[in-house]
Amino acid sequence: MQAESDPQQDDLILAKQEGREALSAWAGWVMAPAAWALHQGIGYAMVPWLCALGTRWPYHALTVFAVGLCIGGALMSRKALRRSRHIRPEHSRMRVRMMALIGLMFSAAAFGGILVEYLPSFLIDTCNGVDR
Amino acid sequence: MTDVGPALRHRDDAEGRETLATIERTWQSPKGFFGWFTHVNHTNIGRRFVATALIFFAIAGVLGLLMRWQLSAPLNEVLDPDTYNQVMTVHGTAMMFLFAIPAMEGIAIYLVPLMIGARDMAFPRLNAFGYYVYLIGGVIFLLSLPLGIAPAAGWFNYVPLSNKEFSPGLGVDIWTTMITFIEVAALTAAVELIVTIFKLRAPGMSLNRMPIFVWAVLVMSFMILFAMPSVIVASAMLMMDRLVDTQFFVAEAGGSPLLWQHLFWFFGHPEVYIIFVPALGIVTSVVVTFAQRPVFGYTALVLALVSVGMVSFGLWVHHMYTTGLPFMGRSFFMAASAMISIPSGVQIFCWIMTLWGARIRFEVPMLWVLSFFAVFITGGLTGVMVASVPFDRQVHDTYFVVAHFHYVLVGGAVFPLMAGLYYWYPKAVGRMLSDRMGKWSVGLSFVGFNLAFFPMHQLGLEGMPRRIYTYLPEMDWGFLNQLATVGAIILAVGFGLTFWNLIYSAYRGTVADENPWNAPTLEWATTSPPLNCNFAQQPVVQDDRPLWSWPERGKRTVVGGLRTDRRETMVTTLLDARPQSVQVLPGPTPWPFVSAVAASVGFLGLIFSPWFYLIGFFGAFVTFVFWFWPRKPYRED
Amino acid sequence: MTKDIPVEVAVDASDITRFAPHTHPLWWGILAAVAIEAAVVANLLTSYFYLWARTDAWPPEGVEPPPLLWPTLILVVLPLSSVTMWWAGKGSDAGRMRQLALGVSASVLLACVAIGFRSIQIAQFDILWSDHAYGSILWAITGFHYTHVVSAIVGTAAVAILAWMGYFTPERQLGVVVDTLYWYFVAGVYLPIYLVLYWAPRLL
Amino acid sequence: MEMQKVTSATGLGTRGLLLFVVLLVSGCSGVQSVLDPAAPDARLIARLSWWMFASGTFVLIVTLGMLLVAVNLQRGGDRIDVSFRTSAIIVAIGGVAAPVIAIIAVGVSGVLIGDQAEGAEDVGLTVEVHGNRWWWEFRYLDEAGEVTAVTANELHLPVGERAHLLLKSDDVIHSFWVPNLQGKTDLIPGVTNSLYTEPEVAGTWRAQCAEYCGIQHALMAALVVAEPREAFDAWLAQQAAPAVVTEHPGLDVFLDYECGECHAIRGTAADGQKGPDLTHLASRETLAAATLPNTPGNLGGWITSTHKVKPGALMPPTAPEQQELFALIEYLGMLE
Repeated sequence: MQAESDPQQDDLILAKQEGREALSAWAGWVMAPAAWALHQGIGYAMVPWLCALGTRWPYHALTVFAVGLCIGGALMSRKALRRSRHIRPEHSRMRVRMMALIGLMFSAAAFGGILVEYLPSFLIDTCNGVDR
Repeated sequence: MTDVGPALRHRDDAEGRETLATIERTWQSPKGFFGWFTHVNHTNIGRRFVATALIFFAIAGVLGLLMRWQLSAPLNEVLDPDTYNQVMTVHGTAMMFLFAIPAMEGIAIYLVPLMIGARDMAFPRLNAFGYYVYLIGGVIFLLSLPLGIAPAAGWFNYVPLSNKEFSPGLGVDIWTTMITFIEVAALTAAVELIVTIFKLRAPGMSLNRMPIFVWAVLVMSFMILFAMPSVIVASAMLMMDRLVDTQFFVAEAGGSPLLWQHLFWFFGHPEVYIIFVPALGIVTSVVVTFAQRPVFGYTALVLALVSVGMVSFGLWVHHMYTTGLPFMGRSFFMAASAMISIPSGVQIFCWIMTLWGARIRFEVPMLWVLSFFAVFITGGLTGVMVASVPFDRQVHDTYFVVAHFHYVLVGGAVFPLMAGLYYWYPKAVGRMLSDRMGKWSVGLSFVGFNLAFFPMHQLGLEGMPRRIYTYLPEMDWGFLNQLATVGAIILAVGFGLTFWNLIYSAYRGTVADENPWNAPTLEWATTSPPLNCNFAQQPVVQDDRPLWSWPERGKRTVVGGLRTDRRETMVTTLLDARPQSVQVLPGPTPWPFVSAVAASVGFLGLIFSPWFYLIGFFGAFVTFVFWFWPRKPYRED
Repeated sequence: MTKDIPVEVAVDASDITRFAPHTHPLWWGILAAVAIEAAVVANLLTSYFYLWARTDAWPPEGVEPPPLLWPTLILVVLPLSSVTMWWAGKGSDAGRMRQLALGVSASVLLACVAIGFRSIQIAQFDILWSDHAYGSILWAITGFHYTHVVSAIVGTAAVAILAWMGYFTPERQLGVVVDTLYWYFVAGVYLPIYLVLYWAPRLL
Repeated sequence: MEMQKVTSATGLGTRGLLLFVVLLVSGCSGVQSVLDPAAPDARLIARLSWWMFASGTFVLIVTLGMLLVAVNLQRGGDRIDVSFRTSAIIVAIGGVAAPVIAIIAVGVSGVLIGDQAEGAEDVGLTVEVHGNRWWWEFRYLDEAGEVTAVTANELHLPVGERAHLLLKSDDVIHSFWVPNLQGKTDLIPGVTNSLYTEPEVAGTWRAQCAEYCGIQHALMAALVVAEPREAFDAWLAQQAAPAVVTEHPGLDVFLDYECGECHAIRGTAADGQKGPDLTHLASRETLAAATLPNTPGNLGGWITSTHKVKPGALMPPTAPEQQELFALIEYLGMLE
């Protein structure tokens, strides 16, 4: 059914890995944005609470967790990328490489994004502007 | 059906002609006035979407000119304040909901099946339903203006201003019901596009071989899917506050005016990118074709598009910097808002590197894209500026922001849209647009646009707030406003020329070839205008630029064995596009129209009485059942 | 130019199935519709918590959180109706059309029971939608889910009628598959709604 | 203004980029301008703005320059193929590295400057600012939080002292904005927001409502007058006192036409709360939310043809006999 005229064993090897690959190639797509969204959304919502609490450790913990998610996503994407190294560029399964590469870059971007958003908490007082 | 057309040239014999004639009969839309209401082919629906959106664009543009006329001098009395506020609200709402989104969706509906080598979209009848919903909703919404009952609370309808107490009358009710209704159309189109892109791609078109435009449409559709619900929830709450006295936004009864802002901007910010993302796809298509080389950084562009989509959901608070939120909370969104500059930068430099040293043909679409670059980058830079909390606290809700978003939206979406019109018009109509008129149109629009909107930056810094119907002579804003008005008129002439060009060239334009620009994507692999069935034989692809690689390979691969006596198209796997099954598509039917009318009765009635909720709900439901009820004889394999 | 290039048939579609209910585009369409509905529910629940966070007393003074009995019964009935729906789908996959008809009808009946319970429970609400934002959001979320159960019932009733008419075959069961998917969503989305509306104000 | 001369000299045909530069270099001295700061907060923000304009212009020129080079490189000649590596490096520098620097710069400067500009330290005076459709009310509070003086559409502040403005609204959302002094903050029903400001020099500036609030949003403004402490104290004492004249034929007209239902003149029977407090109307420079200069003629025009001046304003126009009107104007003119 393949449109390409690739050697059959190529397809066979790939098919065996398909299950694992499918998961790991998408890891960065799911985990990195989720980490960023969690960090931003929860961090934003917890500011008044942090101010009332007078400590920032929940926020630090949240950051560590989010960064961990990003690193996990990056590692899984990298694994998928390595495993797909032998795919020839003209094969349609090149898309596994693309997915994995994008997943890896997503993880990097989310990692950077989380750190940039984390930075202000060191520069300012949590309670500024928390009037209510 | 005497001309077999190039699509079947390999079998330009009696049998080939006969086969094509049968397929074309199968895919033909009924003629005549009543036939019009039964059309379901995506080319028909897409054309209607774009044409309707352009008409709404013209109307909203005239409203913009009216505002510019009023503001051209201090204490002008062209429009009284109430009329001005209605005009302002309708201008913003119409440009966003009635023009920008539907125009992009219309282009997507027209092009995506062609680009992915499908014969139609996955749910042709739903497609038609979406169009009627949009048409009915848009017309009713715009009619409120000549009737003098248009909403006047601004396009973002902040509560409590839009509550019954401060906005009595029907205006805001019309806004909430009709906008929700139109969003239904946007949602149906989004679902439709996602499924079509996921499942109906030509065999061989794995995810990494999809044209960038298709990726952009996919991202746009997902954004619609997740952004629209929040404005639907918000406007439903506002509708209920006004209609049945719920207290969602009433501070005295535990409600919160800020809830509206959060919900609205959680939609409103992605909304801007919903308009802008498909435009990026258009730009890529044009750049590739006129540079005559494959795009540099395919993966990077896909990455950029998807991350624009994702990041856009994390910026909504930057519309609320002045609402007194805790400073640390706001500071998170500062970095996030500036972050959008990374994917934008990556895209711009990928295009620059694609163009670098290429032998570029400076045809009209390419000129629109070049003006897009200049204008959009300026808007993007002011966008990074307003991401900064302290700066935004000065320029928020001033003409600086008006200038910024017109640079981003007109520069980033309308100019590419124009490029798209010039680029794909030959495919859709079969004739080329006039080159001379096109060049004049680009030039006038570019000059007019900058003249109209650049001075607004200065006006904003000089303290001119948004949404004012007049200003005092002592404020010294007169000259720059006059300049802006002159620019707006030039801009209108520029766009007007393109409108005239669209009409004129349909009759007088030179006849277009199958692939007049030598473009690489599949929509150019069929006749201009496309066959009823799009492709006599669905293509099979090996890379992301089949029209350039087929000649190199010396053969063109197609799908064989689809039936000619009913509407069939290939279904392929989601990731690798391996053939999976064949979908049988429905033919012409009036039920989508009937359903849309039933639903619109419900929505329109809601303005007057909550009971119409039930009437509309059950009315639509009954028609849906009729719509889906299997007809005898049941399909056999 | 494309038209001059010789053609090769690379995929022959004559033998590919025309009936693939589990991978049919419509299945994906319903999934997208479910995603939209889920986003609406997420927005409503977030609004619930947002309003809560900005109010001193939630529920307001003198108002009790809704009683637990009926909602908890619904939490039993709705998943049960999903099981019968699943059983019906099994039947239609295997060609046992009677099982399909029975299962689908049972689901409709169970959902009607759930609607009955829901109506009782709405009558027990301590507050009107127009009294306080708490009442507004409580009624809105409840009404939203009520409407969905009703529409799922109407749609499934249509499927049941077709099933009794003998329309469905193992190949021609797309309607069953997509209806089942939607049904799972309507039943499943009740859980977060239940937890937020009935337990959150008691526990948090 | 200076700027206008410059732009008109270059003519209407000026091209976009040139216009950009011309507009930017011409600072202007307005009573409502971001680029003419008169307080430390606004000054910080203005400096930040100039930095951002400059770097933005630089980025624009570089990027468009690259684009121009790219498209002009091979007009008519053979096409140049850049290696993947070179292209990737350029994309990485222009598309990733440069924006990252910009993000960090914008983020850090925004956080530091924003935090400083919203600073709440060393607050002297506290004033409640009430947004109404479509005028401003200012209530001066003493240390105990009691209202000492109420005035409308004219905010006086002592020079060099940080004032705390409590922002409240009872109808729709407004936004209090004095560009020369401080960024804006919204007035939201059900919420009390804070704004801190500190004029450095004596002067008069204009405050404008910046959040669309309905039909007369355009003309909802106020004057902000900064004066030395002694002058301010004298002014506040005067504003806190009841009306100087409490017996006058004009007051009878005022009460006969039910103006007192909405307006208060402290010390008389007029005690309405819906409209601006008029106890010291004559001491104000403007009428109708900083729309008209406070002259007897304008006052008469405002009373009799309110909706010609500001269509949709909530004050009903009143049409007293001519004699009555003169008495009324005379009386209101005495309310120093």
